[in-house]
This record gives sequence, C-alpha cells and structure tokens, in this order.
Amino acid sequence: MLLDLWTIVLVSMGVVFFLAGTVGLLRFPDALSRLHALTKADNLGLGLVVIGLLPRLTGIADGAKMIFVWLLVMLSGACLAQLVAHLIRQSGDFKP
Amino acid sequence: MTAWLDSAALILLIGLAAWVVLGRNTFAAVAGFIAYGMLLGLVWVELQGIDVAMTEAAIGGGLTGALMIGAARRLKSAAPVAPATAGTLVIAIGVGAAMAAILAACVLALPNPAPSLASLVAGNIAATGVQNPITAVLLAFRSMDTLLEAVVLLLALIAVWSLAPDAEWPGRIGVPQTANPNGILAYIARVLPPIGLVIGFYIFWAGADQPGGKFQAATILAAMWLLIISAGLGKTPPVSSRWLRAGLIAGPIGFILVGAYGVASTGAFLGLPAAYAKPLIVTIEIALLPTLTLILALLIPPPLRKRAEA
Amino acid sequence: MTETPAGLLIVLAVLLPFVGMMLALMAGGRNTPRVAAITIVCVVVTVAAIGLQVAHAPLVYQLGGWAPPLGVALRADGPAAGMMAVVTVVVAAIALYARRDFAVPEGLVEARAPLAFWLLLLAVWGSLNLIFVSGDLFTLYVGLELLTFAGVPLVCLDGRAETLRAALRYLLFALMGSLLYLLGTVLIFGVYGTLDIELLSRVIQPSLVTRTVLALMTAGLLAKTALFPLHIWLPPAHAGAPAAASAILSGLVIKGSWFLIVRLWFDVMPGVVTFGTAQLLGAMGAAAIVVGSIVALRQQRLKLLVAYSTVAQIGYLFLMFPLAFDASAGAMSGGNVLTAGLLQAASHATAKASMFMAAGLFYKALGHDRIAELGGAARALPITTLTFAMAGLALMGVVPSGAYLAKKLLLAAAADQGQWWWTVVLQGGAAFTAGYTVLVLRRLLASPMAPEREIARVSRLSECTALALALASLLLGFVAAVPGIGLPSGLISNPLAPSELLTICLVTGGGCLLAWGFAQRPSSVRPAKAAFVGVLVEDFDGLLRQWPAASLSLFAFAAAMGWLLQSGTAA
Amino acid sequence: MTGATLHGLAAAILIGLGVFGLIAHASPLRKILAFNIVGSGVFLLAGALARRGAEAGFGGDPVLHAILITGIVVAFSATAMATAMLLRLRSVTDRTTLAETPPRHDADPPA
Amino acid sequence: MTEFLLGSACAILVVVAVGLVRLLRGPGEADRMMAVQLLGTGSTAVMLIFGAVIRQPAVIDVALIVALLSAFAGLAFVRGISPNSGGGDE
Amino acid sequence: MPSSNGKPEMTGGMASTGKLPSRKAAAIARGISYLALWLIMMPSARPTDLLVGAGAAIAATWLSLRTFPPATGCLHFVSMAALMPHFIWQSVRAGFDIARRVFDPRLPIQPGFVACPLGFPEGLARNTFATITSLIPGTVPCGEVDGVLTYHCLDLRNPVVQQLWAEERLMARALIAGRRHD
Repeated sequence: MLLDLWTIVLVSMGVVFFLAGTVGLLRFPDALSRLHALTKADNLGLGLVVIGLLPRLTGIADGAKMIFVWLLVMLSGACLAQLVAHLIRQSGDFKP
Repeated sequence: MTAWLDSAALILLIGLAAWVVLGRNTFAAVAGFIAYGMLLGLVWVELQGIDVAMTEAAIGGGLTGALMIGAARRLKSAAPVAPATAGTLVIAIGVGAAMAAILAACVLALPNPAPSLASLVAGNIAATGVQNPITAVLLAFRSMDTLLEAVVLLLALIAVWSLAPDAEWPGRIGVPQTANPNGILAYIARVLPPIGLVIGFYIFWAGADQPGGKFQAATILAAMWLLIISAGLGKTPPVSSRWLRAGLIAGPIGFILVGAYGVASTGAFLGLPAAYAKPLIVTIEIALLPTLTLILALLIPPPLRKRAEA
Repeated sequence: MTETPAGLLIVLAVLLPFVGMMLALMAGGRNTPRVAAITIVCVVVTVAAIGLQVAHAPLVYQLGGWAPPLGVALRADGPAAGMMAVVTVVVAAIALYARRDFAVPEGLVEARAPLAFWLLLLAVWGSLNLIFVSGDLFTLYVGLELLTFAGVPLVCLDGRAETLRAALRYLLFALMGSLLYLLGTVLIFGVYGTLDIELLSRVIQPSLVTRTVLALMTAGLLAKTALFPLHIWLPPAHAGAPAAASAILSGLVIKGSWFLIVRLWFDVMPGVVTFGTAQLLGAMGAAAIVVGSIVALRQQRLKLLVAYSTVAQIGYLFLMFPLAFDASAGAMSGGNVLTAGLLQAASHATAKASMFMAAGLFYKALGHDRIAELGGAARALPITTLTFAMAGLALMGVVPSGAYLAKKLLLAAAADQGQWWWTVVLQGGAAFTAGYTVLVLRRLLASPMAPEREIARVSRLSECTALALALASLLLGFVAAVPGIGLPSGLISNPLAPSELLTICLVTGGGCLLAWGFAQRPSSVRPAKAAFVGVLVEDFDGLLRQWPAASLSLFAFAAAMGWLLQSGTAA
Repeated sequence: MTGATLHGLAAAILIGLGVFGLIAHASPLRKILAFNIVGSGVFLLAGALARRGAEAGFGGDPVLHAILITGIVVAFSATAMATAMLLRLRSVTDRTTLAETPPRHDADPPA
Repeated sequence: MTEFLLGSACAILVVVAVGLVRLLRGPGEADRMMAVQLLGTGSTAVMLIFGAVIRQPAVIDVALIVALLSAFAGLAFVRGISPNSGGGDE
Repeated sequence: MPSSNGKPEMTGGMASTGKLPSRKAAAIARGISYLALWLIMMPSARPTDLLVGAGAAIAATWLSLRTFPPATGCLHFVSMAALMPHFIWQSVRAGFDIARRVFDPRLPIQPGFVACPLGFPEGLARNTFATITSLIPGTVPCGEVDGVLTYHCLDLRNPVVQQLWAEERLMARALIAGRRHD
C-alpha cells in the first residue's frame, strides 16, 4: 500500500515535470531558454517516473537497468544540450 | 485504459506521419520522421512485439533518421524542386484516401478467429534449443529468409559502392570527417561507444532466450562506430581491405557452411541436429554479427567530394 | 508435397551464384572475373542436372527439414526449370560477351565498374533462380528485392547524371511495387495463416481481401515488369546502361517479376481471376505493343529503339493471360497457353539480349548509335549485322523460332475460344517488330555517308557470342521436338507451307509499311501522314512517363483490377 | 473494437498518407521519406495481424514478427541505397529531380 | 493501480504531443529538434510505464535502445544542421 | 555579457594536481566498470553468460583505451561516486527551478550569457565539467574560447559564476586532467 503511494506520488510528479518541460518549450521566448526547459525538466520527469516504478519491478537488476536508462538519457541529453546551444549561438538562430 | 493509450499513441503517430508527408520544410519533415520512428517503438511495445519494437526503434528511428538528416543537409544547396500541380495533388489525395479506405475494409473483413502459426511454433520450439520464438523462426524454421536477407544487405552495399567515384576506388570512399578533438562531440564519441558496445553485446546474447538478437545488436554497434567516425576519431576502412571484405562475407558464408553441416548431420540443408541446435544457432549469429554491423554502418554514405569527376 | 531426393540441387542453383558473388568480392581485382567464370560453370552443371531431374518429376525441397507452413519449401516444376535453363544460357553468353568490356584496365589493381558488374551479374542470376523455385510468398519478396538491388546499379555503372537519374527512377518505382507486393503478402497471411504457394492454392477463395491482394500484388509486380503504362523507368534505364548490362536488364531482370505474376495467377490464386481482369491484362499488353513499337520506330538512337522494342515485347508476354482463362471453370488454366507464354519469354530473353549486344557492338565500333548514320556498318561488322537481323527475325516469330511456336499456340487458343481480337494483336505485333527490324537493317546495309569513318575494333568473341545467342533464339522452335515438353505433336508439320510463307510475307510487308509511315526522316523530306500519329503517340508516351502520371496509372490499374475482380463475380 | 483492429485501421491511414506522399512529392528525398511511411504502415498492419493471432502464450504470431524484422532490415537497405543514389546524383549535378532532360525531341544525343 | 499507471502514461504522451507544436512552428531547426528530443524522453517514460504494467522486463531493453539510438540520431541532427560541420561537400 | 573578473587565484590550474593512473590501472578500472554494467543488464551467473560478459567488457575497455587514452585524463571513481548525490540534488533543484519559472504567469526569467574562466584544461576534465554543469539550475554551457566557457543563463540575477566556481572546487578532486587530445 505504501509502495503504491510511493509510485503514485512520484509518477505524478514525473508527469508534472514533463508538463513543465512542454510549457517551457512553448512559453520561453528564445531557443536557448527553451533548451533549459528541455534538458532539465524532462530528465527529472523521466527520473521520477523511473524511481516511482522501482517498487513495481520484479528484480533488483531490472531496477538498476532502469536507473541506467535514466543516466544514459541524462548523459546524452547533457551533451546534446551543449552541442545544440553552441549551434544556436553560432547560427544566430536566437534573438538575444 | 489501454485503449486510451493505444489511441493516443496512434493519433500522435498519424499526426507525425501527416507532418512528414505534408510539411513544406524538408528538415522539419526529417525531424518529424525521427520522432515518428521513436514513437513507432512505443506502438510496437503496445502491440507486444518487443523484438520488432527494438528493431524499429533502432533502425527506423535511429539509423534511418541519421541517414535522412545527412542527405537533407547535403541536398540543401541543390536546385529547388518545382512543387506538384494542383491537379496532381487532388488526384493524389483521392488515391491515398481510396487506398486507406480499401485497406481499412480489408482489416475489418479479416476472419475471426485469426489464423496463427503461434501454436505450431510453440510445439516445435523445443527442437531449436532457444527460447525466444522469434529467434527460432529466424534461425531455424525460416532461416532461408535470414540468410537471403544478409545477402540483400551485402548486395545493397555493393550497390552503394558501385556508385563511388572511380578516382576513389579502391581506397576510402568519401571525405574523412573531422571535429574538434577536445570538443564535446568528440567527448561523447569517446564516452558512449564503449557503453554501447556492452549494450550491443548484451542485446545480441540475450536474443536467444528473450527479445533481442543480431539485427538489433548490429544496429547499435553500427551506430556507435558511426559516432566514432563522425567525430573524426576513426576512419572507414578502404574498400580494398582484405579484413573488411572477409568481414562482409563472413556472415552469409558461415551461415551456408552451417547449413551444409545440416545436410551432413540431418540430411536437410539448414537443418539443425537436435543435440547441437542451440550452439549452431549461436554460431550463425556470431558469424552474422560483424557482417551486419559493417554493412549497416557502411550503408550510411559518407560525405562525397563534390564534382569529383563530373 | 513430399520431398524429392535430388532436391538439394535446387538449393545449389539458388545459392551457388551468391556464394560465387561473395567469393568474387573476396578475391577482388583480376580474380573477380575468374571466380565468376568458375561459378558460371558450376551453376550450368547444376541447372543441367535439375533439367534432367525435372523431366521426370518436379523437385521439392524443404529447407531445414521444416515442412510448410512453418518452414519454407523450394519447388522446381517444369516452368521453373525451363526458365532456369534459359537464364543460364543467357547469363553464360553475357559473361562471354562482357569479358573484354569489363576486364580490369591495365595498370590498375581493381576497378569499380568491372567488380560491380561481375558481382551484380551473379546476384541477378541467383535472385532469378530463387524467384523461379521459391514456394513461399515472403521468400519471393526477398528474391524480388534482391533482383531489384542487383538490377538497379547496373543501370548507372558509368556514373553519368542521366543514368543515375534513370536508376533512381527505376529504384523508386520498383520499391513502390515491392511495397504493394509485401502488403498483399501480409494480408494473405492474415487470412490464411500461411505463405506457402501450394498450401494457399488449395484453400484460397475469392473474397474482398483476396481480390484486393491479387490487385495490389499484380500492380506492384507490373511496376517492376514495366508493362505499359508503367514503363516509366525502362527506356532511359535500358538505353543508358552499358550494353552487357542492358542485355541483363532487358533479357533477364524483367522476367523475374513477370514470372512471379504467372505464378500468382496460375498457381496461387487461379480461382480469384475473372474474365474481365484477364482481358484487362491482355489489353494493356496490346497497348504496350502498339505504343512501344510506334515510339521505337520514331527513335533516332539504336539503343533507345531496342529499349522501346522491349516495352513492346513485354506487352507480348501478357497476351497469354486472357487466352489462358478458362471461362467454363472460371479460373486460369495452364496447358499449352502457359507453355506458349514461357516460350515467348525464353525467345525474348535470348533475342533481346543478343539485340542489345549487337547494338553495343555497333556503338563501340562507330562511337555512336545514331540510326541515321549507321550506313556502312554492315560492311564493317557483318557478323553483328547478321546477329541483329536474326534476333529481329526471332522476335518476329519466323520459323523455326521459339516465338513462332508460341504464336502458333496462342493463335490456336484464340481460335479455340473465339477471341479473334487477340489474333489481330498477335499478327499486328509481329508486323511492328518486322517494322523496326527492317528500319535498322536498311540503315545498316546502306552505303556509308562519310567514307572516312573511323571504325574501332571490337572483340570477335563478343560478336560470336551475340550471334550464337540470336541463333539459339531462332532455333528455339525445335524444342517442340523434345519429348516431355508436352507440346501437341505436329504443330510445325510443314513450316514451308504456302500459308505460312504468305503470313510471313504479309507481316514483313506490313512492317515495311509501318516503318515507312512512322519513322522519323530528315526534315527536308515531307513526312508521311502517319508521322502525325507517331508524334502524338510519342508525346502521350512522354506524358505517361512523368512520375505523377506513372504512379497514378499504377494505382488506377490496381483499382480497375480490383473493380473488375469484384464485379466479374457479381455478374 | 479490439486494440489490434485499431492498429490495423491506423496502419491503413498511414499507408494512405504515404501513398499520397509518394505520388505528390517531386523531391526524391521526400519520396524516400514517404516510402518509409508506407513501409512502416505495412509493418504495422502485419503487427496488428500478428496481435490478432496471439496464442500459445506468445504476445503475437512469432512467424509474422520474424518476417517483419526481415522486412524492416530490407526496407532500410532500400532506403540507404536510394539515398546513396540521390546523393551521388547531387554530387554530379545540381538538379536532383527525376524528370528527364534533355527533352526527347533533341537532335543531338549525348555520347 | 494499473489504471493509474496507464493514465499517467497517457498524460505524458499527451503532454509531449503538445510539445510537438515546436516541431511544427520552429522557428529554428534547433527548436524542432528539441521537440523531437522531448518526444524521445517522453516515449521512453511511457514505454517504461507500459512495461511495468504488462510485467514484461524486456521493455526496459527497448527503452535502452531508444535512449542510445535517439542520442545517436540527435548527434547526427546536430551535425546535419550545423553550418560548418565536417565533410567536404559544400 | 557580464564579464567575470576577480576569479579567485586558487582555482587556476586546478585539477591537474592529481596523479594520472598507469595504463594498466586505468584498463582494470574501466574493465571492472564495464563488467558491472554487463551484470546490471544480465544478472546471470551461468558460465557462458559471464564469459560473453567478460568478452564484452574487454572489447569495451579496448575501445575505450583506444579512443580515450588514460594519458589524456581520468575520472576518480570514488570521488565521483561520492559527488553523485550532490549532482542528483542539483539536477532535482534544476528541475524545480524550471517548473517554478515556467508555471509562473509572469515568466520570471532574464536570459543572457556569462563567461566563466576555468582552471580545468581542455579535454576530458573540462568536457566532463561542462556536461555536469549543464544539469545544474539555470545554466547551459554553449562553447568555449581560450579556456573561458560561455554559459547561457536563464536568470542573470542569480550569482551564476560563483555557483559554477563552487562546483569547480567540488569537482577538482574527482577530475584528473592529462594532456589534451590532438
């Protein structure tokens, strides 16, 4: 029961952060600010979903694998964010 | 509730497809196509085709997406293409709609209960020694298709090679790619591929008993290799390389040799003797893995020298 | 259904070319042609062995020992063995012909075009053998794709923009066809739960889905076969490729998808076909003959002329479908008409390959292939001129060619069923063929325009190979004498009977008239009245070969066929 | 309506969309994209059929799934080949459409 | 519980779909690709949730592949749209 | 662009003080971590599975040593692991920070660039630092010129540079820099 509560709370929060990412992507005025919303809110949303799902998995290894998926997404997201940021600055794709 | 999730994913999928087809901007269409590929993976998970989901996510989303982006960039400077006339558009809409309607009617007219070979597979899977039914079909029941498919890939590569400028034959085709060796692209190209290698081997090895297998693994490995190449940390081998050519034919030739062993041991080409079925399947997969990896990676064309010999 | 002991031969026939291709890739450089030659010898022996076996009984092989529907079976029946034999002859001839053209140039370790050519030649062969013997619809799909992937690069071996464009058109259109075929395969599986041709042939019933499937698959395969009006890619692709490659494309590659249509209509779902659809297919064939021939007559370049004549000859291959429809049973039935169709395919494969070879030799010797300036070529290349003439005669259906035999059988069937209109088409088609053969021959035999024309040397081996192939086509009619083919005896009781000779004279005369009427001529000469029709037809053809028009025709054909399938049963 | 039917209908729509793109787009790259859409529609249709045939404890008909994997790889190689051809065309000329030039009535054919 | 999980999966999908407005509107290429990344992360999350619902651990492997390959596609995109990326053909 | 003069001297040349491990030590450390990764994915103790896992780990280590020679720097695993909770916390803070701003109807942001001179030399150390700092609240690194990383900040009113320097001090122990790639 407590575990269910854990799942419900964390997954719901995950949804909220995905929402934050989307709203940021739509509301922020320039490309670089949108990038902030994307890299930060989304990764946290995915992380919360992952942690929320942990008690529902059958094995510890599955949980570790799931966390690894999250870390992988974070790593690639972080690197990609820098590359995109560099690109936006270079191409003048943004308004200062 | 599942129906809701299904519908949401499918509506999104159709929307993205419409964007890919209808969008004006080619780059935007390609971006939509990548999103489409990712979403397809999800839809396949919903259809409980885990193996297919892996393949579609890896090949449909990742590799094809990268291929298309590269192509779109290089075609940017080409002369613009005249848009279709209104008449063509109207007729094309009609044809597309008619096609969709007829197929929808066919889907609704399919017999119930649906025919299936699932129980036949379940009844015979023990003879193959593997537990993943899809691997059993791919490497035992319909192994001819898999063998021919490896040949198809090889042939596609020969076709792509046959397009190379004469001046570059038999060396490295295309311009080597470069990037700042201390930049972030090089950084990720150093960090990610070893991890991808471990994941690729895992997907490959797990494929005998659970979803996964050589195609998915080969796609991952190919993507990692391409990442290394695109960051300037490695080069494609020259087409004359003995090692490369040996790797390219290792898979199909190994497959055929195992098949010939089947003639000797079971009396049927591609037959698997019950006692050694699983080791033989693994042997075939091990032979195919480098071949598929090399071909999938080399099928993504490197930048060509412009007007090298025009 | 039970397996036959010699079945392993079929596996060999399919896999040996591919193994040869891979070993040739590994060997590389100057060893590639050698490995290809060894492979060809091996496959020739295999196919001969298969032929001997099939003469007694069809061969069946279950791969991996798994019986359909779970496994995949290969079957070599009479038509499959016959087609395999024809392909073997043509491939061997093309290999001999191309030995000089695709040798590695001096001073190079390896060159791109020769390597690609030899690998692709073997790949085409393997895929064709696979298509002939495969008993599984999905394996056939893989075979079709193999054939496409092997055929397309042959078009653009020289890397010019025009040939690249032609190859891309070919590839995209063929891919559209493959998708339609695959769609049909998937739907079939959804209804019957098997893809095995023999199992399917027992259970398949006309229904909404099977009719849709037949329409989609036929349309897709026609796109790959380039039957008019789906010939968008054929003329530029076949005319732009190197001669040996054109011979492969025109003589062999299109036969793969054509044979698959035959399998589909005669073996998989003969009961789904209706009278109307069979007539539609025949009508498209007739249209192909008329339009293809007229446009061929108006060409100024020899290779384009031969390419358009291929468009017309493809039409010929589809005339057997309406005649093979058994109205009383409401289904397709094989028999003599099917034999006639296969004979036609065989004679076209050999004759057209040798015609392209001859055209390539003229091009090589003269440095151009402008028909108007071919004068004097006959004196320079007498053997090749003879080759061209013989290939033309074989295509026309002169005694004792295979086409003659086929025509006899089809005419008999048309008379039998009272479908007199196909008689007209058959004889008219022969007249058209005579037309462009005569047109070219007249130019070849004319005296040279400029006496100081430089003539390059061509390989004598190539010339002789082309001649041998043309001769083979011309003598193909003698297969009627072979027991076991199952042809009615006494078909060619007296080939020199007055009625036969009269027919030939009439056809040739008609051909001369057509050539005179439609051919382009120097602007100083007043064009004949028919030339206006010719220009119209030419423009019509140009319009149809635009991408939107061609792709629309594809779906329009599928729709028309689906409608005819549906309404034919309701009536 | 079951989930499988839903997916089948969606597949029909995808195929329709892709067919439209194949006909309407003049740019070869967009044609290749549309080809991929049709292809994935066909695969999805097969997936729906496989789901209908789920039995013996499998989530779907494994034969159909295996065939699909083969089909996806073949479709990818076709895409790669078409793209390579297109890029080669691009490296030789500026004009990447499929329409033929020069017009057929030209008097001076290329050598 | 299943209902809740599927519901939240649905919610994530809808939210991410709304983010695709950036794919449609742009204005820059980078904006479009951000929307694609958002969809990639979102569909990974949905996939994981769905895998937990149907109790199929192999779905995590699919998510793993999606994560790895979407990174690859993203990097290709960055190189594809960058004005001075390597390669000699411009 | 607000420049950031007055950077404390102590950070200069930071992170190059640690001793680089030998090639062998680096290989063993990486091999073990890749093997651990394998075990996470395939927690099976069957000998064949372990054998393949070991093979995968060896291949990955070989690849890693090839593209990323130990001489170009390394991460100190223990210190890095010790910092993990801190990074995660920063990442959570970043998410909340974004959510707070996004859902605020006034949209309280003031984006702009900040230049941040760093002690980390080019290569692994600086890249890792940049990657990790892209996860902390309000900053995304977007390129570097002569040892100065440029950050895009969501809110220039925050003391961004001080925050980054604090991170730098924290990470100095975990990042051992080597020569640059060439």
